[in-house]
Amino acid sequence: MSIRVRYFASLRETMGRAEESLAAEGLDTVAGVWKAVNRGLPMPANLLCAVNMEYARPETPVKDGDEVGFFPPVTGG
Amino acid sequence: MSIRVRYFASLRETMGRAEESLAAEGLDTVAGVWKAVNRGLPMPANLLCAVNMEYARPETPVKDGDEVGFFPPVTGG
Amino acid sequence: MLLSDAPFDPWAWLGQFEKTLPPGKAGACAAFVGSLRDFNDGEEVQEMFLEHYPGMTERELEKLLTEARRRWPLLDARIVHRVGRVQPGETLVLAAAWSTHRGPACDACRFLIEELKRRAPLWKRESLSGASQRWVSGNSDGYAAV
Amino acid sequence: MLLSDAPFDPWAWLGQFEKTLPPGKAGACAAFVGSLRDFNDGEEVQEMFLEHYPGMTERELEKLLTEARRRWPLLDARIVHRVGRVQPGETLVLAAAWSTHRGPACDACRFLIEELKRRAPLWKRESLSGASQRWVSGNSDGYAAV
Repeated sequence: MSIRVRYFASLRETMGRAEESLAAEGLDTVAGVWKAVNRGLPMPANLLCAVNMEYARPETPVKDGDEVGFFPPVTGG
Repeated sequence: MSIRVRYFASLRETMGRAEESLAAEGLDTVAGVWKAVNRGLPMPANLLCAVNMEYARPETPVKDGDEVGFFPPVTGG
Repeated sequence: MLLSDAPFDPWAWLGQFEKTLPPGKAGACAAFVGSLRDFNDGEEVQEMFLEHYPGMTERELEKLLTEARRRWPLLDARIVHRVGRVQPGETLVLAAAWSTHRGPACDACRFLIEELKRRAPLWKRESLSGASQRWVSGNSDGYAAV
Repeated sequence: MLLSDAPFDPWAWLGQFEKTLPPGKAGACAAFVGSLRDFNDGEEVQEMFLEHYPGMTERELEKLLTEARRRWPLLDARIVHRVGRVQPGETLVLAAAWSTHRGPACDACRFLIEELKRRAPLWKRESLSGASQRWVSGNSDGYAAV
């Protein structure tokens, strides 16, 4: 198992990819997932995140098999 | 010339007529018109009135040739 | 502003009307549609008669539209109101406002329906079961009270 | 809740949908329609791409509808949102609420569009003249701020 990480909109373009898969070892929160794919950098303050398609926060726990989504402020409607 | 007086909705039913014509002599306000057709009684507080199809008040002046409308609170929409 | 003594389909009316607006300009449209319910205050309503003051009703509705256009940056605003005999399920009133952004469209549409109910000379008489009739009382305290 | 990757006529959609509601029950319907303008922030918009988070977007829109139905006495409430490539003049979003009375219908409709803009995972990218593109920023502070 692993953690599926997804990026949307301008963040997807910045990351240069729409998703990736991470080994879950050592990852316990959303912020930890972000750091693992961004060379230890903290999450930008205005970045939004979701765990298993529910809005989450940097400190929300993650576990093996979860899907974590990162995206900029939403602009629908 | 004269003053045309019109009644609407429940007031029209109460008055038993939709309109009538009054000689303008001695009539100087909307309230005076009301009294002239109602045996000297004052206008009920919640009655609405219009002069020449513009909302008016009991003290609004009237003159020969005017149309005065009386009606209950409106219930459109 | 339009008074209609025949049934009209508010959604078809809006679809047709929008074709007359320049395309790509109105980012927002807010619409309100009021219809005759078959019950009111615990009684079954079989029919409604909508009385109006020909001439003054049109004038008051036009004033509302002018006031809304002055108060908000609207591309357009319209009111259609039924008069005469109305059957349950039929549309009584349509109010709509178009603007570049949603705020003015929504606020103006609400203004139109609240102020119409407060000011427009229209009166509803319900026909209930057993041939009894009653004039509807009470309406709106206006947009300021919303 | 419906996500549509093809153009749709919001007024025709409302007319069709209302046929599925019991007639004579909804005294009030409030609807909001947002459309793509051909200009934004001083620039000509040639096309828009609406990105979404498949699965989560649907879920968030359903949550909004559930919340509106819990908060107001509604007969029904619906949202239709475009996704993918959209041309100027086409509908981006439709939100509508039906109730016995106008207050709940109007308030719930406003709630739906404001909270949709605040919460639903959707992102707009504009194609401007000269093949340049930009992601739209800023949206709504939600219904509580209205």
